[in-house]
Amino acid sequence: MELIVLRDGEEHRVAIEPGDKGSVVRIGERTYLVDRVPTSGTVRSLVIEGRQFEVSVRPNSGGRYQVGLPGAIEEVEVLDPLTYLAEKGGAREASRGPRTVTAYMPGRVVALLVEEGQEVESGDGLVVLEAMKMENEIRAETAGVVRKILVSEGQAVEGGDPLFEIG
Amino acid sequence: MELIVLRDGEEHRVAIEPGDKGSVVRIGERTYLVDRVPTSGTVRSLVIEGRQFEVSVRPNSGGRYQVGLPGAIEEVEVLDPLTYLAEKGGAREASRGPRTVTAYMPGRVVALLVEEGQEVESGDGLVVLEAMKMENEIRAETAGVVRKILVSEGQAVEGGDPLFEIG
Amino acid sequence: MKPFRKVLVANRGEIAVRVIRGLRELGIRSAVIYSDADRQGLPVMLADEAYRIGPAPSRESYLRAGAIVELAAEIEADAIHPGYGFLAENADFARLCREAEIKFIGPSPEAIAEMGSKIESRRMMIEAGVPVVPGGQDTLPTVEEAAAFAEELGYPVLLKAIAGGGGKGMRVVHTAEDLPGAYRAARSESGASFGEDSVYLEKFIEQPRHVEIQILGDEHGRVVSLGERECSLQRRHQKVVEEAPSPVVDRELRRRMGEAAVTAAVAAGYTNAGTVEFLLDQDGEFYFLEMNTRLQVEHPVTEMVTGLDLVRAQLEIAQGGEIGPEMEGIQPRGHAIEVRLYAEDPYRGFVPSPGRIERLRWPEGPGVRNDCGVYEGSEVPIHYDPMLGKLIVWAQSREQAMDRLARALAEIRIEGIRTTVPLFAALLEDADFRAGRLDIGMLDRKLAAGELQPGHELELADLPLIAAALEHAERQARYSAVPAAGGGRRPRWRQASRRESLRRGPWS
Amino acid sequence: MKPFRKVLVANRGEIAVRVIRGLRELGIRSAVIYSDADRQGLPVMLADEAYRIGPAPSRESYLRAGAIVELAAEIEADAIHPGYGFLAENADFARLCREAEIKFIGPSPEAIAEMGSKIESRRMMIEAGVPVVPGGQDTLPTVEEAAAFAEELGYPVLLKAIAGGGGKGMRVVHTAEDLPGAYRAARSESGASFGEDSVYLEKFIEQPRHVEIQILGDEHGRVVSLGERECSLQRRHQKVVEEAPSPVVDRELRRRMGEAAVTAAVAAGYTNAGTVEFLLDQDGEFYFLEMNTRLQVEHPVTEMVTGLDLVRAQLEIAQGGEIGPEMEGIQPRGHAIEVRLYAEDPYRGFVPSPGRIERLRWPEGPGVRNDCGVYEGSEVPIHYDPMLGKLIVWAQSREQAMDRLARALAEIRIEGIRTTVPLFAALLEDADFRAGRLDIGMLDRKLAAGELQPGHELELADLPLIAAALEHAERQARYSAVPAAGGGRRPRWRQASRRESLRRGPWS
Repeated sequence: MELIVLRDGEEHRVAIEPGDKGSVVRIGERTYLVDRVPTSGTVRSLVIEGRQFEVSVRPNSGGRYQVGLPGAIEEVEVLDPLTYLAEKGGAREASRGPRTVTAYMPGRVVALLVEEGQEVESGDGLVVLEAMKMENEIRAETAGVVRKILVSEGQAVEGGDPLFEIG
Repeated sequence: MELIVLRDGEEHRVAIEPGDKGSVVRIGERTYLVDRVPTSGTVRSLVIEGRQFEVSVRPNSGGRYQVGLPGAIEEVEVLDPLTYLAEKGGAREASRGPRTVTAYMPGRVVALLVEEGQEVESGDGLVVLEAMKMENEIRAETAGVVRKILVSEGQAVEGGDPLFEIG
Repeated sequence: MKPFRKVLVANRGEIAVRVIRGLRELGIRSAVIYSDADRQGLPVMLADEAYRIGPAPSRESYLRAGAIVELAAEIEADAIHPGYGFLAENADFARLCREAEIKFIGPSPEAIAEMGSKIESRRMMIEAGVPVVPGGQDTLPTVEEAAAFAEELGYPVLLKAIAGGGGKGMRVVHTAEDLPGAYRAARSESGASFGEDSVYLEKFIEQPRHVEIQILGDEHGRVVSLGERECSLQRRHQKVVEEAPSPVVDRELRRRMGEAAVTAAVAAGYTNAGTVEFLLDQDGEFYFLEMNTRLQVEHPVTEMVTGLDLVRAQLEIAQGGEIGPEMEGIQPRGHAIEVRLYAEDPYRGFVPSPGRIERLRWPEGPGVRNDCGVYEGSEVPIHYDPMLGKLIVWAQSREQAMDRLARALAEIRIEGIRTTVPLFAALLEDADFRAGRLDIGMLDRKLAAGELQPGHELELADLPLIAAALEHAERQARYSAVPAAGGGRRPRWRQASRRESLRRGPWS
Repeated sequence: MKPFRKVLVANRGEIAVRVIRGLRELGIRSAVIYSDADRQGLPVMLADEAYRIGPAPSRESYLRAGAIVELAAEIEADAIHPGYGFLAENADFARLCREAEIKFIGPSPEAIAEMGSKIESRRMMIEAGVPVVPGGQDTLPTVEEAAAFAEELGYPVLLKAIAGGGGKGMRVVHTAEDLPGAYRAARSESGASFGEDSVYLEKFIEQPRHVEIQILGDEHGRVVSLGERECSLQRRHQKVVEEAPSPVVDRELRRRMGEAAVTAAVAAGYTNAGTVEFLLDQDGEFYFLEMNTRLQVEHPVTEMVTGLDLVRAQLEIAQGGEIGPEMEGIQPRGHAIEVRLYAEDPYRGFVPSPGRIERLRWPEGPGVRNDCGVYEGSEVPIHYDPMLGKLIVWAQSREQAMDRLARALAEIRIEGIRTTVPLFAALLEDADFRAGRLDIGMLDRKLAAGELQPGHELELADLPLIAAALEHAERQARYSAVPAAGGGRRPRWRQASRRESLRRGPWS
């Protein structure tokens, strides 16, 4: 099986062949013989030529996986090559449209710092969220114009909720 | 809702009425106001007039539930009253037929201590199972005649597997 | 004093769990309050009794002093343990308890009130002869007076606005030449900010450590010091890592700081567990900072090096027990380190990370203690302090304790929310931390300089790719078409249900 | 000796986990072997490297001495840690390691062999002046010789068959009058059972305690005693509960027993960690029983009262390290108790209970240590010892340690398999155990008398009924008919899937 794995914006071609002693996984020039067993819940033990790794793999929507490693959590996206090529074309299109800024934590909107139509620079504060007794500012990651404000002051939001469209 | 709960062979009539502050549960003369919330997996926290109990309730087949309590595990059976009455009639019938002796743990049959047709008393050894480096004798719980031997020496058995029919 | 049969724990999270454990070990029935956000919390699950106190916001639940005391009376609790935070240092609450004849497990309302006032407690300490940061809150109307006082104190000094706060109107002055300029700047900034331009002077303590002394006082007049804790590792004035003993406190300094702490506590008529916080400068001089009139978050490091159980001691003292002579002059044995596990994302500026804990594995084994208030599957609510709990290790030496902590951190798995675990792993590789070179600004400086970045170097860089790709492949296989069954991409479970219906027959 | 970079752990279960933790704390890479039954075991998940050694049966996996040494060489391990059991006391295995130039973490093959022979070790102890149970393995051909020797030893005495075993040909004799009859009976029973009727005499020790001394020997000739463990609580000669210190060993007896143990170890040229087991009679006399040439299951209680890390000590000694003077004359601090958690059903004659652990919650908090080899979701295999691991508590006194153990046992939840947890809860309410009145027959006697029945008294007798009935009602509601949808008893999920197909339309 051939797959594309996206990690930190980089794409990796990964080939998997099931075998007797585990799966043979090829990533670029590198080949790994992987003995993988589920242990409990989302946890798997991977033994790769003697080296043992305990990882937790949690599927999110759309082929994204959260991989829990010792001391870190990474998110990667797995796609089949055809879907990937199709999406890649679409994505270029999409990147020209407005981007949505989402809440990266649940909280309450304490203050809106911008208005619709306002131009913002990357790093400008957009909104102050209060969560767990602390106030946190959400800033613009790219420059643009605030197209739409989707929340109002005092409103409670969940992590992932859209807050603004900036384009 | 009216239910019959069987515990240690005794039957209890349990009536449940959902309410604002929890369910009202009546068992015989006793009434409890129960605030019950699931916490994680099979675990529930029951607050009954201030007293808090953390229990785990694991459904087995046929209305049987394993209830994990602090320091103990109990098994009870829950039936709706009509089913119970119907089964009660049938059960009387069934108790006249042969009973099946099952393995209450997985293991290997080391020695058969009885033959088909042999009469056994309650407490007589029937079979020696080896499990976890120790040998354990399974004994007859009631007197009767060994109708059928369902395993042979050397055979591996799982917990719950039938070993004998005694009638 | 009659022995307690039931105690109400007026708190939540890990400290409620800690107190419930202490109560159970003494055979005392535990009751706990909970807000709507905490009905499924670990304290409720471990307590003998649990009572709703209100909706999620603290003001409507854990801060309802009157309702809590009423509840205690209603359920016939003999005493209330306030934990830390919420009402723990609220003199009015302690007074309400006294009026309702419910024992407040802590000092008297008077001692709480006196120690709660910075000005009052500083005055009391000066009177009792406990060293405070030299200086005075008398205003200095002229630059000449300021210069004379600065000379008296010795440079460096700190100019502070009487009306001040938030660093405004504050100037560090290193030499006499710099004083006139700094004096003018401080006054004008202060005037502009607060409409009041009076300033005063304090000795400036350079890169001090935060070292605190745990004390215990019984109700028979005996007060003992149980040694120090080093709490210099703070992020924005919030303690993050604590240890005992301090890497720089020797037996003699411990004795002197302990005596000062006991003097402070005696001056306040203090009873039960308390902590006297000091700044310790680079020359080994220490200065009273404040007194915390309650059990501290970091009490376990003291427990682990002294072998004492401070919650047990609190309960025994509150029941009229006496402090035994074995607590006198106690010396630490081995070394303990505590790290506070916060639901914050150290990769993203420590933004809070509430949510459901999808996976939780604590470290176990030798020398590891887990004091936590959460479990796998529990929700970390948005309404309260983001501390999940604490991981504490003990070993024979500081070096071994750090090695053990690294091992324990490698065993921990918390998924679903982000935590400060990666920060601690990075800290254990920091040369200054390893060497015990700590001061209260160190952590903020290092973070500002981009150090301690929780960079994880994977032994196998491709691991996340391999793990995710195999997972994906397995899921594809599980749900993918079975070619013989018609060639479509029919998931296996749909096939199974089709077989099921075939077996039943269309007439079923 | 070069420092270890990688060590192969030749064991499974909790002891493999214990050693892996010790290796990680020292920064040494850990490799572990596993049988097919243990691929998903906790040791594999915590180790840096893992290698299959064979199918489930021990003989084909954990006992394959040659294959294990070959593997160690192949993966370039510097040393092998054998744990306990399996090959830990196998002199041939230690010899194979030596030949392959892989360090065996334990004593020399010669010391293992000598201490492995009951006759040889007894002879060696007598020579070294270590007290052994008085008596002799010389046969007593006449009743007169037997009577004379019995007089010399003092009654009560124990007649034993030279060819004996399993209690056959064994007689306790309390007075001189009873000797002739017992002598004849023992000879005839022995002859009938073994075809050899020679008998010998030993002093009979009435209701002794099992008290053992932990020793450490380095490779520079230094041996130290680290104090005693009380291990009298045994079921069928298998230890169940251990504690340190022993409730009856004072400083002087500890010194004497420690000296005897060190003498024993020196006589055997012993290195690394070892245990000298003694019988301690009611008069405070002690007798050498045997020496275990390995780390014991119960080593944590010694660790908790001495503050030492025995696995670390083993690794340091094996790397050529020296025992420091701080270990000399060490005295216990506080009290530690260990209970062994077996997958056995104490309600059903301790029948093994392998299977899947459906739920697992360890106790946490102050003074609690979990040394376990399983996790929630793991399978307890049928092939090995049923010990899941150990729960160890420490507190300032035995009384407090028992209270803490009771608290910890109340927090534990293990579901899916049966365990010995309820036995320990019952034991903690036993007056003899509470008072420390222990001997090696006590537990079997109490169990035979029907005491220590793990009867649980529920605070609310109706609790299981309430819990199960509410669960059932909820499930009924979840799957029950929605009257508006046709009146049938159609489970909601079927309804949902029907809606799903309607939404898609019949043409999809």
